[in-house]
Amino acid sequence: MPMQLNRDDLIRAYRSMATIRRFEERVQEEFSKGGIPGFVHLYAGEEASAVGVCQHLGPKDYIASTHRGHGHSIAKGCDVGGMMKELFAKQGGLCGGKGGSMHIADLDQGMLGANGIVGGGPPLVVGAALTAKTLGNGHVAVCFSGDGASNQGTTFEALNMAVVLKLPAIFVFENNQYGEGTGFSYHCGSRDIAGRAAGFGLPAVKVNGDNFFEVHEAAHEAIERARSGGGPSAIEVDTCRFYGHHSGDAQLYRGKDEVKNLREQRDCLKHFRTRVSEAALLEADALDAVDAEVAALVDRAIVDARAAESPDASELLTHVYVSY
Amino acid sequence: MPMQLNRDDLIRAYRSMATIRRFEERVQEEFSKGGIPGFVHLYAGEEASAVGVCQHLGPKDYIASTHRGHGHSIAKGCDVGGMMKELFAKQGGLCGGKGGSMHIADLDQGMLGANGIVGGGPPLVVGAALTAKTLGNGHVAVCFSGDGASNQGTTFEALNMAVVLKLPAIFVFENNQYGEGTGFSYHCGSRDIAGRAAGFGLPAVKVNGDNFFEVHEAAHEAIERARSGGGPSAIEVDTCRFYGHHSGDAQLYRGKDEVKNLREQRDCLKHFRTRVSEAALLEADALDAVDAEVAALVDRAIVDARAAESPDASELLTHVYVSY
Amino acid sequence: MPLKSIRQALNEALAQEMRRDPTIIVIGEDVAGGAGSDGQRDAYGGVLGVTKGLIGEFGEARVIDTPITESAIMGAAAGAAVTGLRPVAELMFSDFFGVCFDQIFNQAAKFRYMFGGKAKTPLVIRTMIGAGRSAAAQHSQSPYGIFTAVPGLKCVVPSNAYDAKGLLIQAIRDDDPVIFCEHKLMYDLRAEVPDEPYTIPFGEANVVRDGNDVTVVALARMVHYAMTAADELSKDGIEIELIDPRTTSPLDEDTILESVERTGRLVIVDEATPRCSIATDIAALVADKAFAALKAPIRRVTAPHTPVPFAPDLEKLYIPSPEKIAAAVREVYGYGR
Amino acid sequence: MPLKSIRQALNEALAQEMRRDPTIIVIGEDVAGGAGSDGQRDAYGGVLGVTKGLIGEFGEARVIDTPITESAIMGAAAGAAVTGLRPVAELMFSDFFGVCFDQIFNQAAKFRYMFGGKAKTPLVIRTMIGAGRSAAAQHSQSPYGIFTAVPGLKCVVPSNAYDAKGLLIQAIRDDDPVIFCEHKLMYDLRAEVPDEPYTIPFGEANVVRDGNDVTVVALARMVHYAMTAADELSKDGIEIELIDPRTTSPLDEDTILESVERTGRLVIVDEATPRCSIATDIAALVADKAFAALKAPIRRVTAPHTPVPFAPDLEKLYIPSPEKIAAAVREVYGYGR
Ligand SMILES: Cc1ncc(C[n+]2csc(CCOP(=O)(O)OP(=O)(O)O)c2C)c(N)n1
Ligand SMILES: Cc1ncc(C[n+]2csc(CCOP(=O)(O)OP(=O)(O)O)c2C)c(N)n1
Ligand SMILES: [Mg+2]
Ligand SMILES: [Mg+2]
Repeated sequence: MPMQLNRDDLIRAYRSMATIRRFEERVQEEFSKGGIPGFVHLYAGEEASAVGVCQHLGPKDYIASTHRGHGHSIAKGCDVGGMMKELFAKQGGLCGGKGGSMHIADLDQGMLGANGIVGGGPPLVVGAALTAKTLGNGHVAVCFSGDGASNQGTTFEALNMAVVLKLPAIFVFENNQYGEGTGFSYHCGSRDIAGRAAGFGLPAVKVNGDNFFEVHEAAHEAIERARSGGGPSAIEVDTCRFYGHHSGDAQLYRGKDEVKNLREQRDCLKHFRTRVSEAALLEADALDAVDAEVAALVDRAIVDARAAESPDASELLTHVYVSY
Repeated sequence: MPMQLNRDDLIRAYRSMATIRRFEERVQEEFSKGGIPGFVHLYAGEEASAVGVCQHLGPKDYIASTHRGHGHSIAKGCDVGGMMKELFAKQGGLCGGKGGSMHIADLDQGMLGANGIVGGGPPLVVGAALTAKTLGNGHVAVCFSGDGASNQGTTFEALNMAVVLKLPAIFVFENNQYGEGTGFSYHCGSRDIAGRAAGFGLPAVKVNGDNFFEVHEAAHEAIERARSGGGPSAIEVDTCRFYGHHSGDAQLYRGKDEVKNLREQRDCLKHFRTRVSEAALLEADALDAVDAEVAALVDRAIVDARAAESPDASELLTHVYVSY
Repeated sequence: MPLKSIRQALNEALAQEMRRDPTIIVIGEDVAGGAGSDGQRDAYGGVLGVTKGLIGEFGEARVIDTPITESAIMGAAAGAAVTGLRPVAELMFSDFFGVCFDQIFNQAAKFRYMFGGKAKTPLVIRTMIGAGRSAAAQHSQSPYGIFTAVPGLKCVVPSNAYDAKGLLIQAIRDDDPVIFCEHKLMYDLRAEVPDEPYTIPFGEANVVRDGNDVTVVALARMVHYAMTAADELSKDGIEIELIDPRTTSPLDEDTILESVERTGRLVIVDEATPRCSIATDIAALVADKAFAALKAPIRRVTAPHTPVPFAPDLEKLYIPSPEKIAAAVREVYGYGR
Repeated sequence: MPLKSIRQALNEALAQEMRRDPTIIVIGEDVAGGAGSDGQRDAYGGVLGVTKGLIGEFGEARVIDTPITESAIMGAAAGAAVTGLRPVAELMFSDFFGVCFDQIFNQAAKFRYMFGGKAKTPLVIRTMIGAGRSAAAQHSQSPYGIFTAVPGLKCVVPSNAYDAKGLLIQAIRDDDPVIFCEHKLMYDLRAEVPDEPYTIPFGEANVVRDGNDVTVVALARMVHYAMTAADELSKDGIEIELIDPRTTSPLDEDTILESVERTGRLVIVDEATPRCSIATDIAALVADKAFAALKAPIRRVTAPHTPVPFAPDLEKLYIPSPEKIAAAVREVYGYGR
């Protein structure tokens, strides 16, 4: 499948993944230093999922994200500077500092928001897909959910509703094997998210999330089906997270060397690099250049975020209603 | 399978089904006359489901019912006189006239209540089954739900939870093809309740609800599995209702002659009669005797209910808390 | 002016607005009915017929029957609203909010604030409230106090057909999420309702009756009970000023405060249960902002702190009555004289 | 007496009660943690460690980790309670009530009434409330006003470790459904807590500080802010009587009313939003039953009618402060002098 992707596509994909990785690594550092308030949930390790899907989407296509929303935001085209300011609770943040990591959103980019409620996103995606269907504009709506969220009643309702209304919705289940500290093999009775979703009457596949190209291919199929009126699909992405559930998580539920092994054996960026070099599609230094470029971008975002002002006190009372 | 059932079992089963039928027919009459306040949802046509399942249950096994709860209550052994008084909102009603048809319950008989909330019962059955598992008393909990309720998030959550905790729970889906005035083929994306349930990781079968013996057999298997620690099961019962969604429903959503044909071709009581006579298990006059007996029972219940007193005014403020 | 029932007024408001704006959709359970059945489409038109006929004029694409799946319905409406539609979603009975409230109070109501003002969520949720139909504990509640408590949500509680039409059109045109509470016993209540579309602004109370002795604030069905009480009372020369807030969020504080400044006496009538309610909300408002004018204790005539009983005799005692209202007014009127 | 944190006090209460009564179970998300993983069991012991160690002593059969499925958790607890267990269910953050409230307010809380007194539902729901952690709009709310509004439900809002232990044990032994609200910023707050089990009856307020000038009613974290304000005020010779209701349902009306009868002045401090809240509830109570004694307007110091903002500076303004409390008391104290 790499064949379908020209050099620009590949660079674009790698840049997006590399930006996410760098973003999360630096956020982890800054969070530890205390510059970032609240809770942050890092996406490092799962980049191929967000990027493999969002590469097929335009700004007028919608995504709904989760509490682990940085990767989806970057993949969907949100401004890294505005994101970082938001995490730092500063003016110029995507939500003016009023949302933070758990509510980061950018409707102009079709990013309907991270969500503090597990299972909050799927019903909203039904709505975004309903808008697309009603307006007949050929847009689609993608819902990112975790394996834990796959057990939430709202998620199941959304699956059925999307099938009943034949909506252009794609449900992407990022199975990183954990809901907080509870393992997938325990919390999911069927031990099979895609299979369970298929029972709702929509095409559902499982892909290896370490492999950008597999995700990209499956997403392509599902999204094209949706655009052409073929209705909803589900994709289960087998992936892993490199950090804790949230920054600061002691991760006692992890096996010995689990994270070390994941980083060594299941790094989707490494996998991408190997794939494209072996296939002689991109040279190492082109990729290194991207790494350097995104490193500068993210580092600059942090400097700017640190320097930015906190929201004005008056902001406490604004934006509750359009009019009241 | 009739073989497994001795004469007494068969009489008991028929008496239970006939009681339900008679109860609902008379309630319909009384409701039309105005003696019964509020809303009533009649179970006539679905008797084989409640009875085929509850024949396997003792008073310490639990069931949770729906808004259409008269049949389940009678099948589980609730007193017909107390039930009728409850529907008439009188003293001596199972709930002292404070619950009515939609909340009829009798914990002493293991009947956890009809429920005004579609999808309200399944999570409660998870709890009743959890009690049985925790106390290790070999009891089981059965949840009756409709086809419409099968789409509710709470129902899906209950299925997964029952599998995860390996609970002695049985989920019986009474598919009468309608949720109010909305058809099954529209509201259930998979058009297959049992298949969708199976995707959650529990044994799920479909049975013909016109055939008491099929229900009885499937319920036997599922309940024995549950009692012996084998975990939850689901049963989809293909059935039909002879009346409207609620008494007074104009039923405009029904096809021409639909109800007439159902009553002629899908009457589970007729089917039972035919089966047992053909197999020479019971004589017609034995069954007629039961019909006469239950008719008297139900008619007496109505006379008594009419005659009974309304609850005392003081009852408005009682039973909110055990202590406050 | 033609007499129309609340049912007709609401139906007319929906039809007129849907003609005006193609982005308005109606979504809910049996809002038409008959989907996937062998019988008639539009078999119900809403369980109480409010949306009857809409599917005939606007089609299945804009009048959408759903499975029984309130979280998905409210989420679909919220998600559609924030992406360009103006959904009017139906929550058949307000008692069902417990299975879908997250999509209302954590999602739709908070988008704008959480997203720093970037979101607009023009969503209307129509829902049924009220006791008196022997519908028992799970089909008779009036949770508008809970809806009022939610920042970002607006709450409408009409008491007559004229207000119902104007407030529903306002709700549909409003750019914020609005929950619109319809009392199940009032659908057939008739009043003069203009044929043409009109709006009634939120946060403007209706002074149903002028009087200088006691201010009475009442909502929905209680407005009519209060009127009955008022007629009784005026025979004894007690003239109440009856205020119908019409919307509880925003609440027209000024009209209530001005009235109490004049009368010095306040009775609040509310069919909902008594704790942390709109009745306590208005009492607290007045005890703070009109204290100096108060000449008597603020009395609340409400349902008791109990579920709604099934038995008609008990339910009758549960609901505030004109007699109880009159008694409370007399007490407050007589206080300190 | 040994000093213990609220976390320790709650953990001790759970352990001691579970030893006493084998029908008590703990159920929720990551109440132990590590189920189905390669690492340690009891990896969390609750996201804030309150249930840590329980699985070690009582095992998986009584300390039950669940999927993320709040409706099934609350329903499981309600169904287990009505069939013979005494579940202590955890709703990790109270903000999540919107995905599971039906099982709480329509099922558990109404069983007894709907079933004519035949049901007993000894259920405890432990849940986290409160702003101040920059957890933003969906992890910082304090919806105890909504819980208080529900007939059939009891609501506990402890402010210190001593009360936390005694009230939790009472909640577990209580035969009615109880929602137990723990403020996320107070888990490390220490107080003297006896090692042996004890109960604190519901509906008995704690008079934290005696005074005759102004009555101040405050809950949870606000009790401590009110104490800070009290120290400031007493320097200026203003002595407040500080009342911590400890439970909002049942509410100790007498203690509040008796105090206001004496002081004639009332300020209510509540971290929750201002509409239809426990603050309005208490104000309405006093404006009705202690009107004659009132010498000043009843002031409420609460959060504004907004979602909880993420930015720490904004959040600080959102939460009532000792300064705002002191200012309100001064106003009320000075009124009419
Ligand atoms: C309704 C609800 N329940 C619980 C939580 C607490 N919580 C936040 S994230 C999380 C785990 C989610 O797991 P998963 O869906 O697999 O996503 P992941 O964190 O693995 O990306 C939990 C339990 C929540 N935020 N909302
Ligand atoms: C949460 C909720 N949503 C909607 C309703 C209104 N309602 C009552 S019964 C019913 C249809 C249920 O259909 P089904 O589950 O198939 O049961 P049946 O009536 O066919 O026995 C609906 C929509 C309700 N009571 N509760
Ligand atoms: Mg996960
Ligand atoms: Mg049905």
